[in-house]
Amino acid sequence: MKEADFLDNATLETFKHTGGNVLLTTIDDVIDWGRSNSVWPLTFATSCCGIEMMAAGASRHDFARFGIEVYRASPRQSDLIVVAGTIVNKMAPVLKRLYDQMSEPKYVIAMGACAVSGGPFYYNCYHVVRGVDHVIPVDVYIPGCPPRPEALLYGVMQLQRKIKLATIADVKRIQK
Amino acid sequence: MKEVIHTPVKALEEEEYHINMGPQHPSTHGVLRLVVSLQGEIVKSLKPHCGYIHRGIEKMCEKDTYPQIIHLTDRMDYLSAHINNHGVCLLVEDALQIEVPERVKYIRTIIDELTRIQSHQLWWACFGMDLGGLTCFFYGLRDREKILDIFEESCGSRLLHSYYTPGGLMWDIHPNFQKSVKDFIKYFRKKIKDYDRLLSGNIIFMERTKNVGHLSKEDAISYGITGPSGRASGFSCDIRKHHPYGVYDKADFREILFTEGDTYHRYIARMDEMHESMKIIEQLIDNIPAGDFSAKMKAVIKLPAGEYYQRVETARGEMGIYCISDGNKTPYRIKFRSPNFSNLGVLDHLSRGFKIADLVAIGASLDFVIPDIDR
Amino acid sequence: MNNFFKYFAEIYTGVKSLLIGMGVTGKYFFSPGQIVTQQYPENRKTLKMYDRFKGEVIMPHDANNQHRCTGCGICENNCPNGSIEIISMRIETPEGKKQRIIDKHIYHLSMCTFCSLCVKTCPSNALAFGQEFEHAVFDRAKLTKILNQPGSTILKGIEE
Amino acid sequence: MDQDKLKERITALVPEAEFEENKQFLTAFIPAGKLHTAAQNLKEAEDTAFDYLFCQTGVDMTKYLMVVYHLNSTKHGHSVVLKVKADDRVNPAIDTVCDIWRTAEFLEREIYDLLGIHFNNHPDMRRIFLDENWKGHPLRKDYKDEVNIVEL
Amino acid sequence: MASFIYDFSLLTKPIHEALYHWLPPVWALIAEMTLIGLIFLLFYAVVGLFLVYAERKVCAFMQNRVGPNRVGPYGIFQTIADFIKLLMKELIMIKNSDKLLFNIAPFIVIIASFMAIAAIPFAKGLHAIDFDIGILYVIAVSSLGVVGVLLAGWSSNNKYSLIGAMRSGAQIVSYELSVGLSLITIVILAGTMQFSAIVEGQANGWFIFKGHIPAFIAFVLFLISSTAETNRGPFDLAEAESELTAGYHTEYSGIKFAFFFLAEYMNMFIVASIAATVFLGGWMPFHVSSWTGFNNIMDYIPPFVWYFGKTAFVIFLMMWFKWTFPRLRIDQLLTLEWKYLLPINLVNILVMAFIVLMGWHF
Repeated sequence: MKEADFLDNATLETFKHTGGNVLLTTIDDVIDWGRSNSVWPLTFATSCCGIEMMAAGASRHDFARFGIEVYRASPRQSDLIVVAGTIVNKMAPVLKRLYDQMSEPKYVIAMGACAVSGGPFYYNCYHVVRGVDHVIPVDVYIPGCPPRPEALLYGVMQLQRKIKLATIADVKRIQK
Repeated sequence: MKEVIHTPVKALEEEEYHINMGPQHPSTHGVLRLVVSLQGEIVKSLKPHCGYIHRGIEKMCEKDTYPQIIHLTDRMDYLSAHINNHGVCLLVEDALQIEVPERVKYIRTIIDELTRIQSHQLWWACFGMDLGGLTCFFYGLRDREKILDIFEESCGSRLLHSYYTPGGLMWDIHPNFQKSVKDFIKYFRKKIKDYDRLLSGNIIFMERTKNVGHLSKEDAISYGITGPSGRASGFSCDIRKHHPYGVYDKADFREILFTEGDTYHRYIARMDEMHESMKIIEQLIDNIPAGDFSAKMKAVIKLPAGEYYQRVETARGEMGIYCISDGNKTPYRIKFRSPNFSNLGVLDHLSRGFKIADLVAIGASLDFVIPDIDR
Repeated sequence: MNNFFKYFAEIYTGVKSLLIGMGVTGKYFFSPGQIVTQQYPENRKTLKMYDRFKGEVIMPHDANNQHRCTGCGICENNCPNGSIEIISMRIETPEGKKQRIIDKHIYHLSMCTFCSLCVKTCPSNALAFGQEFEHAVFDRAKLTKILNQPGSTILKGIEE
Repeated sequence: MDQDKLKERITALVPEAEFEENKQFLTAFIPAGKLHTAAQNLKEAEDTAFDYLFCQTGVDMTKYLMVVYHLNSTKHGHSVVLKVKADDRVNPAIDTVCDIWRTAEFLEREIYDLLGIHFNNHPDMRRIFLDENWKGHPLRKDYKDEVNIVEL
Repeated sequence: MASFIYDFSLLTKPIHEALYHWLPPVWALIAEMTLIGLIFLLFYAVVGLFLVYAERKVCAFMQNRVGPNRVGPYGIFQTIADFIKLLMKELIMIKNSDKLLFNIAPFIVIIASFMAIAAIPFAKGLHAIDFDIGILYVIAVSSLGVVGVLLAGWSSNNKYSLIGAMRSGAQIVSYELSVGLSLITIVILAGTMQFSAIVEGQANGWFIFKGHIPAFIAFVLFLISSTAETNRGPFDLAEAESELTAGYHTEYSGIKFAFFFLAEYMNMFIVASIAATVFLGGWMPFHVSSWTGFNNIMDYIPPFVWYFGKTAFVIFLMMWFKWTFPRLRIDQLLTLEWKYLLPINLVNILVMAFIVLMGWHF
């Protein structure tokens, strides 16, 4: 997909950096190419969106084409956590812990209305976190209730674009 | 002389070994947490901890009008979304004593059965995956997409539809509905044979499921295990037979009953239910009468003060809705008797003395949907 | 002796069932025609949603930038989770009558559950479902949309 | 057994029982003290055989708290609804029935969690959904939570 | 004989002699070892990456989907991307773990599989070392990997890892027997344990055809038990994903995890090449005695094509198993070994010995 075809280009501009020396940018390009094409998600789903995530991994939509079918059950080995479903107050510390257990670099996709903003449970509800970004930093938001698998694939492509903007210097800074 | 007190040497006694399955674990199908105490690999006891997806739907319903409740029942047992909604609609219709058109009843029954099939397909896919047969997952979901296409064509979305409203349907079915349903049944009758060849007849599968997790009929009733899991133990609990709603009284189908009650028969019960569901759909699909797709409803629905109870048969068992109304447009108290919550209670009883691998198989055969447990 | 034969019968049935299983996967392996994968970003041009597909709520505008929304607020009331907020204002029509028109029809896509109650209950059919599903963004604030286009007016003939 | 006979049967068992009219099922108010014996009898007696508790609900009626038992007999097919009041809103307590119907174990924990009704003799009376240190019981009508609830 | 055109000793011998001519023997040996080590390292990486890719494509086609296809044509660079990512990923040190053992375990696993490769002949004259007791060496070395698995599980301070490691230990210890016995069946037929001699012995027909039914049974038994020994499905109890999240390597991240990941595929490659060498004639072309013309044509196909073709076939069989069958339970796994595979194996050896004694084989 060409860059112009993506709908959310304006925000991406703010992430973009200028300059950098030639050697570093080449290494960056190689590493970012590797990272963006090999995003292994954690098997983590809380509710309905998890079913659509499974559907995205299944034959019809086939996550594997992007090289991200390697669902890892252990957070140590995964790069991406797709928060698919509602996060409630009791689950929030667990989610934070899972995120902390993942090794750098790690990415988060908030999938579905509940993870983006609390969705159907925003009002009148006593036990729901209103948006998973209150707990862990989110890279890409995918609205929908639940988003169809294509929407998830689109979100993953957005994430790949974002990963491609990273430089080694950035990651080092984050690790500090 | 001092008395010698013998104390048993503790050092050589085996310690209890606890492991924590979940909240993030591939085989708990969501965010259920099981604290399992083991002896070697054998499960000594098990404590389920729920609430990791407790969203307080019952409390939220007290603030919502009846049509709005539909969108919350969708999200309880998302794999039987249509059937849950059917329960709420029937509750409102019975309370207001509205006669819905025959067409609506037919359509609802057909869509309910399609929902049951897609739920069982997903269950089959996950059951295979939990036992380690990863390919099952893909075949199950491949065929499920066909039903989701039918839903999307008529209802507009794949998983959570909010298609039923009190009094009827959101809109009429798509003109292609009957044709695509018939195509699907033709397609699925072929594909379900693959399911049997791949998993049901497999020697490894049979060894792993037969005589594992036996549940007697008395226990099934006492624990309130309904749905295919209960019927595999001989507990005749099919609401479609005992308290027919929709047009189930016009369809000819068999209540799948077994007496063995082990994991294998819970599996077979669900496989047979898919055949029965297809049979029901085939009987009804050509006879959908013409007519309105909704009864006349007032803009604001108010239930007369009183108590109402409605039971429907979801893909996992008996779903009960107990509603106390004080005459307002919102219910005073609404309680969802979710089948999964009762089914969860038996997990400890079933898995004692079996291995961890069996625990996974038993859990998969009970077919949990965690958001339905926690609500 | 009986046990002896049983032992071999077990092996035979076991191996047979395994081979049947391998037959299923083998059959699919050697028939690439059965592949059902839709290659999403590549098929973007030809991808067609079902016409009832609920991707987002939109407010159709005609060529003269006119919509049908009166700002009555029924959709806001019917929305189960407050995804719609309506800011209306009162203006004076050229005839001197006071009229309520819509200022902003705010739609929180991030919260919408597509229950279709707003579209269904709108008395003037001002809302509809759009087919767009590529909504993923880097910034959550972008998911709050204003449905009425700037400078749009209400279609003649649709009064309260 | 039809409703009138059941009514007689329950009256014989619990003379204090009050019956509600015009309901979907036969509905009887049972005093809290007699619940356990009545339930045991109803389950074990051959002619009633209420072996299936298909729903157990806690309700906050503002004046009092109430637990509703929906019983069904898989053998005879008849149903009955038992209601038990807990007048004390601060420390409400009712006898458990989870030794009679095993399914009640989780249902009672849920009621305890969301409505705060304590069940005597329950083997594992803990909160089931919410954290142990959660304050209050959400399904009570006077439950207020300014931090977590955003009113629409 | 036409097969001499592909005799690689013509290539390797001059190098060997030149090295010994120009350098003192010690340095020549070191230089040779370094050279071979580097070649194997490269080979190892290429085969590992290719196998990961192949597995993903094979399972994709079995499951009616296309598999990786967006990174490079047909997705062939997919595993390279994975490798770059894993290389750059953070290595997490686990608190309260045994640091030394935790770090050393992945190396033990990978070195064990590395050592086994050395004894395998890829073509005539193309192997690192030709032991007299090649089969014994391979069996001994390949079972070293379990030490790494056990250490990994024990040192991670994680209960899932420990259970996974214990399962793996029980599994490999018992299946080692079947692997050994099924190879011994062929050793009886071949009369030698030297790989090169075994391959030469199949010049006029592969052992799987020469040895009648017992050889075929031995092949099947070897396939089953070697699948179990490599911890692959349906015997992947050590990392049973639905039970133990990721088994013994739950706590490993980054490149250390990649070692486990690669070692699995390399082990698969090694057992497949053993199977190909011992049962299917190794690099030896397909010959039918008395069809000289046919045999000559077959000889023109280079030996490494034969070798890799046969290995790929066995690997495909093993992948086919994995993507078809559900996983066994630990007690069933042991039952299968002790109640079925072992007795059949023993009887099979007797039958084979009898056949060889009577001279009934071809």
